[in-house]
Amino acid sequence: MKLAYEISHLLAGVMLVASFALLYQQRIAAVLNAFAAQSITLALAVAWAAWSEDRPDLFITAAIALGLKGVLIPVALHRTVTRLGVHREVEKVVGVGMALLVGLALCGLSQALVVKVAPAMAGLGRDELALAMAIVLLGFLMMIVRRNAVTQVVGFMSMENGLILAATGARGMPLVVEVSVAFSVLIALFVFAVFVFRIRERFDTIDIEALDRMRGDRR
Amino acid sequence: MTAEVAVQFLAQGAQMALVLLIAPLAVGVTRRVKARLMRRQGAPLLQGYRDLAKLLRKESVLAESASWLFRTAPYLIFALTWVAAALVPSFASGLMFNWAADVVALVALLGAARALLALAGMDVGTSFGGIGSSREMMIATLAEPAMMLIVLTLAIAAGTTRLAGVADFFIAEPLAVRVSLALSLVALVIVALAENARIPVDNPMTHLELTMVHEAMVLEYSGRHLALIEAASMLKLTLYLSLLICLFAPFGMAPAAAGPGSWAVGLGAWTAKLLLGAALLGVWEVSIAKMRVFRLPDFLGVAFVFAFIAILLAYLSLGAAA
Amino acid sequence: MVGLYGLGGALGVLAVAAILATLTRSALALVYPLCAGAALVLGAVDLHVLLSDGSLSASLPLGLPTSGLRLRLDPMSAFFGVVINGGVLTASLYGLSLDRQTELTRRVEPLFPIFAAAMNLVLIADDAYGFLFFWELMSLSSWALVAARHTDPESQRASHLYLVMAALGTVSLLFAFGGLAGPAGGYSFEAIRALPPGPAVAALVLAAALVGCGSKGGLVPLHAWLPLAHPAAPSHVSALMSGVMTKVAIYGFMRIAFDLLGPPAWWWALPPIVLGALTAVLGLLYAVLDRDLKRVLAYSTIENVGVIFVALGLALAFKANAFDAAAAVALTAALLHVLNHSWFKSLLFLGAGAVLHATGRRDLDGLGGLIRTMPRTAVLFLVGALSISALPPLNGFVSEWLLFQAVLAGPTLPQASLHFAAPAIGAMLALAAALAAACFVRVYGTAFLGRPRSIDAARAHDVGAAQQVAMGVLALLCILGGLLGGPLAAALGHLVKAIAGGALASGGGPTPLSLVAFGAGRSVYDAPVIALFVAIASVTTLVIVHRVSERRTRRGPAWDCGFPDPSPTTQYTASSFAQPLRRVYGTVVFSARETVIMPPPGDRAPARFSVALVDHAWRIFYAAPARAVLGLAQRLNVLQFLTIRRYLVLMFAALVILLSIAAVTT
Amino acid sequence: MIEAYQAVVLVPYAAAVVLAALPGYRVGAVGNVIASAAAFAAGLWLMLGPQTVGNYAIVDEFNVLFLAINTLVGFTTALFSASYIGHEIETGRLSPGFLRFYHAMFQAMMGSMNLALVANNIGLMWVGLELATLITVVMVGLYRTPQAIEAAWKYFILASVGISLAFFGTILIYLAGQPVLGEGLPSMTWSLLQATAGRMDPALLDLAFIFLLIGYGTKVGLAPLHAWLPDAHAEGPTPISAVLSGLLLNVALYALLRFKMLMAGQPAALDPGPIMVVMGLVSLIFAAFMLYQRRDIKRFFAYSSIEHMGLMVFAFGMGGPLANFAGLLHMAMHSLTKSSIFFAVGHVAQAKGTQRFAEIRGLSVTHPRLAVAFALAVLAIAGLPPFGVFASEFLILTTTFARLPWLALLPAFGLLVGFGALLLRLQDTIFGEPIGPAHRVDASSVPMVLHLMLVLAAGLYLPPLLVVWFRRAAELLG
Repeated sequence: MKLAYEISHLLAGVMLVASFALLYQQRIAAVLNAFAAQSITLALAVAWAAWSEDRPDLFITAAIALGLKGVLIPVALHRTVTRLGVHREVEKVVGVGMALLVGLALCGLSQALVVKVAPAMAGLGRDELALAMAIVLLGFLMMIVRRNAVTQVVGFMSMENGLILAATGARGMPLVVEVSVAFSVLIALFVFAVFVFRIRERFDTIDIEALDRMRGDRR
Repeated sequence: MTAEVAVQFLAQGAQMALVLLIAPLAVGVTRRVKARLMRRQGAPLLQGYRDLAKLLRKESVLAESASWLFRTAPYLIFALTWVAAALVPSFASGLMFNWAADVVALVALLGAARALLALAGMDVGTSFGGIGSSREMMIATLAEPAMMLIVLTLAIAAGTTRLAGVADFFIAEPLAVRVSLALSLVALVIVALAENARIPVDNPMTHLELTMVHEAMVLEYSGRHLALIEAASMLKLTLYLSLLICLFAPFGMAPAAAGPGSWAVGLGAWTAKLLLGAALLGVWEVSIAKMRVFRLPDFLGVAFVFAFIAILLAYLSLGAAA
Repeated sequence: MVGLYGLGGALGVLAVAAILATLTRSALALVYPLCAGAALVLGAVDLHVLLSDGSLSASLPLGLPTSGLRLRLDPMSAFFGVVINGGVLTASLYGLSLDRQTELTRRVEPLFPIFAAAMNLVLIADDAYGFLFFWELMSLSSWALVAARHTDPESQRASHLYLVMAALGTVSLLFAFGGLAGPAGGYSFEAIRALPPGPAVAALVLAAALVGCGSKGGLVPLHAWLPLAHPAAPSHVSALMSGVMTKVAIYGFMRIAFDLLGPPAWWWALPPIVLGALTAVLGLLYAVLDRDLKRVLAYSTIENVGVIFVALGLALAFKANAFDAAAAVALTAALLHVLNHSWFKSLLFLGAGAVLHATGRRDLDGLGGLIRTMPRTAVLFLVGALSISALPPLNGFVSEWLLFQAVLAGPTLPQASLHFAAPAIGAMLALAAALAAACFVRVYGTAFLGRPRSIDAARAHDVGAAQQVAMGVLALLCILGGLLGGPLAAALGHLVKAIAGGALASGGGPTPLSLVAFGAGRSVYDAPVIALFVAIASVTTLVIVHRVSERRTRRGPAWDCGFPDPSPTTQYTASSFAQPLRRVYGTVVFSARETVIMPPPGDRAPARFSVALVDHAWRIFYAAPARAVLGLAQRLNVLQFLTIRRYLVLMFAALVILLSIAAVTT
Repeated sequence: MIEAYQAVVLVPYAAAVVLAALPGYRVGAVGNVIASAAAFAAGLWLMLGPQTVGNYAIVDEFNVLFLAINTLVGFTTALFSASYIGHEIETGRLSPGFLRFYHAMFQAMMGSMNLALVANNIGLMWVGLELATLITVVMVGLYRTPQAIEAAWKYFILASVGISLAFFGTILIYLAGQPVLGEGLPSMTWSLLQATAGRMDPALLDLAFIFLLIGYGTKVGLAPLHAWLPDAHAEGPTPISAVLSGLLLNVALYALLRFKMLMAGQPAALDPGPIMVVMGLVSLIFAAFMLYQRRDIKRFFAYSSIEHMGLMVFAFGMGGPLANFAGLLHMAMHSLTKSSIFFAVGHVAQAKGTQRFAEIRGLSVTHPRLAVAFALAVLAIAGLPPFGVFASEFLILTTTFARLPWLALLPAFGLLVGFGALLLRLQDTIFGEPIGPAHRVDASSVPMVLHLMLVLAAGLYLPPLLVVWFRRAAELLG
């Protein structure tokens, strides 16, 4: 049991590291790889939970994580990037160093919040909860400090990785599989949108004319 | 009982007749004094009566644009002023008519007469009437607050606004009170000058359009109408003089419900005081010059300030606050 | 019981009238007759309740679940009901002979009955919800009436400002009733009377009530909408709004300050007195400088509301010190002035309507000589003008006289602030009275006297019979009210005693009809005797003069100062009449500046004269806030055009802030 | 035999499937109306029928009214869109195929919202709400103009993030419940959680509530999480705007309130009141100011929705029987009134062929009846009698002043500022000389009138049954 806990804890830690890697990367390709790594780790973590806690249904979630987010979507996004001719460089709003500092602060915040929870709490350990929360917050951070659609998608998906981690960690929580499926649908929509509506990397322009064209309220 | 009432009625009627009779004389006195001080011969004392008689006999010329209001106004103005004058106790304080209204109503009656005169001034539709009316009303807005404060002082002192009551009070009262009221006497004098269109507020003698106020309003009147207007203004002067007398020098006035005997005494005293007052007015008018219209706020402001200080003094000396 | 049926029936009739007028145009002719009938019934019931000192009450399962809709007609509401239904009656009479085919009337007539009904319902509402419900309904219907001339941008601006100010008033009344009802939410008036609030809450409630009712009554500085909105409506509606609706505001204040708020503390008196006096003087200064006939009347409404508030404040002060007699005098003054103002203000607005109808003009400088072209209206308007100028023996002076008596009793108040305020108040009221006289001499002199200043004025004609009847009734009431001040005050005895604790001393004057304050020894005003003596005096003079004098009268040209045949433009205009007053007061209050541009000698160019007035109240209390709101709106508008990422940043920030709050709180 | 509470969920879903299959949009429209009518019938039946608490479903005083309103507005909106959407095909903004899709999606959305309302399981509630959101995203993008797509995209991203945060909050609630109720379903069952909230870990509850507040608050449209709302309302089809403002916001707020009840059950936990008061006031005042610069009539009323959601959240934050009562009443009144306003806006848009204020003038001349209805609806939302919004605002302001006089100034200020803007726009649109075209309006005015009647009735008289429910729910809210 102890070992099981240690392993799942370790995997969660790896995922957090991957989140920081996402923030750190300079090139979109690298970002996508980092994300793939995180998703694969998630798959491992979920699978481990499924085996150690003997909840076979979780294997589905693991499979989804591996197949969809570990392989399919990264590849697809690689394609998009090349096909839409998006910049290879990640367009940052704040510098990497700054982003990492803020990420660190967020980890601290989630620690501080979880510490207040009584240790007697069953389900998953406080620190694992802290890790999951940190991953969610970092994903969110990723969405707002990176500027183009692809990186926003990636940020969202890593957020969702954190969610799945927490969900699987919460022992005996029903509907986890269904939810993970629902989320994958959501992500599919997301990516679909990126493809179909030609959401370019320059979507959030600050060019007034574009605003006038887009937002109905200025004409 | 009925005899009592009859006597009361007689007395009242006597007073109304009296003020009407003595008004032209008072004006005559003022004019005469002024003339003498100006080293002029001056008109005889009874000139006022003659003027009125002459005007009554003349035909009256109305402007084409004059309406019915122009013709009826003089009668109403005269009547209102006359009644107002009759309200002020002259030789006796207890006359029944004194009960009908207090000093607030008195001021209002004069206000009504003034408003009618101002309307009449605007009726013909010349520029002079307008000048006169607008200035007259402006002066009134300056004079009435001061008047109100004076009335307030009296009310604080005498505890009533009935003139007869005030007079009775001052007849009976020690001097201390009246000292504290000296200021409001000054204020009342100033107000009286303004209300009667006397120098320095207005010059009853001039007919230079741009400087006149009262005369401008009545410029279009002639004949009997003018006579009534003139009579009204004479009455008004008398009214204010006897108002001053009954408030600040009521000695000799017969108390309420006194017999005819003491009425006679009161009559003599009142007549003397009235004519003296008229003479003093004449002296005052020759001793200063007329003011520009827009100096008047300052002049009447003085009255306002004095009246206000008088109230504060009254608070202190009479302890009304307690 | 009959009374209740009467009320219900009459209100039902009003509802029916509104519905009919909305549904079919053929029914438009019915609206005003129905309104007049309903007003008659309502007024009768109110009068009966007032005189019999009784009360009617009913409770309906409507409104809020906490307290159903309670209705109660007690003497206080009955008195105001008499006032209101008198106004409604005459306004409907006036409306009878209006042209019914214009689009304007089609917009007006369905709303007129609703307006009338709403005002009546405010009076009989006996719980906070009902009161505010009908109060707001009243504002709403009158807003629609003001906006009826919908193509005129001016009246659009006016109606917008009006309803916004009304909403402000309603909100502060909400506060007032919230404070009265307390956290438990006892919204029925009984519940409120049962436990009056403590001093701190009472202060807040009083302030809120003053703002709420002041904004509807036009208390400075909440007045600015009134002179825009009241004139914008059709004249008989203006008469209702100015003559009557402002009284509903007075009623609201009385209901709260004298009834619901419990026994008064002396300092409650200060705000109404000070604001009232300020309002009285400012209102007339506005009026005396304005050139628009209807707007002048609206401004003078502001003045009268101020006077009433002063009287109410004095009543509060006396009541708090248990000076029952003085409180009775002040309160009677207030009530009588409410009554009188509703009469002469309605009369004047109807007269203004007649002038507008006959000449199509509201600007005084375009009128003149109407006394010849529309003689009947001229006479009736003269009565109104003299009454509102508080001149004896007309009704305006009765309440003015009582009010002055109350002020004269002011120095006896123990509180220093009050008895030093008394002279100042007295002086301001006297100033207001004198200004009123000046104002209406100016109005009447320029509009009705002199020579016509425009073709329209020259071609004017008297208005229809119904309109003349309506005005005639009001004029008659003004005269009777002036003569019978004593009996009227006596009729209010119950009400005054119930509210003020004391009543007016009656009798002791020379005649039973005389009006007496504080006993006959102190102050008496006997209008009938005065009037009689004036009448006798004038008649005798007339007779004598015609005896002794030459009867001959010649018509000749006016004295032209050597310039023959002066054109009407040489007359004194309203503006020139106001010039001395502007020089004396305007320079202080409105920082008025005159500029004269004289051409050099020998130059034929005309001299140019211009006056600049600054309405400081508007600048500070209206223009500035409006600018602030719009500016802020513009500034915030950036948030509509952020990028998605920035919106995510906002979201993230919210999350992190809340999380950190949770982190620091233990 | 399926229960009514199952019907309100299953009927729409089934209808969605059928409608997706049915050819021809007219048939679809009819089917849409029929299905919504059936759901409405079920909703009414729920109001009368017994209350149930099961593993997955709950029907209590709190949600039965929401279900009723939901199904009612769903029905009236179906009526409206049946007569409205046809016009869209004439103007060529939509193709029949899309219309089929539209009707199916409409039913699916209704079903999901009802699911969120009846769910007794916080996970299920989440699923329902999110499904409804995603469907509305698609509906908003229906016209596929650049603006529509941009609005949908913005809505999609913000909503998805909200979804994730709400889910995290749900997990935390589970974690809080687990030690008390044991593993598995029970610790996600709302009624059980509510019963045992007192024994849960306060710190966890705090965390959970914050995530839920942000997550569901995004859908409530609280500033600063509101950004998707105005554009989504402005660019989507008018019936969808009506449903968004009238229903979706309510359902989100409903979920939020369920969790507030949970917090109320654990005194040691953070008091959500002040947070909600602050967020409510921010939304209220911010939206009130935003009204002034609006040029698009639908976006204008979308901001007014934000304003009113702010007022409700403020009221619930104040708490106490009166304020909660007022909040619930305001919720009901707002959804009825605002949907009727959007119906009216739909009419106006058809009459003048534009959504822009600048091109709408003098309606009272060209379309008198429409002008009257529109004016009444706007005045109703502005809080004027004789409409129900007046009652709720009366209660909110009076009780707030009675408890915290100075705080009461803020909502009053916000409402006044908003009032000025509403009145300004109303006068501009209905008064003045008419300009631009004046087309015939062929959309049905029944729904609009019906809603106004209901709001009017509520302003005059609240049926005791409703009052009882409101009172009970208000007590639950603490």
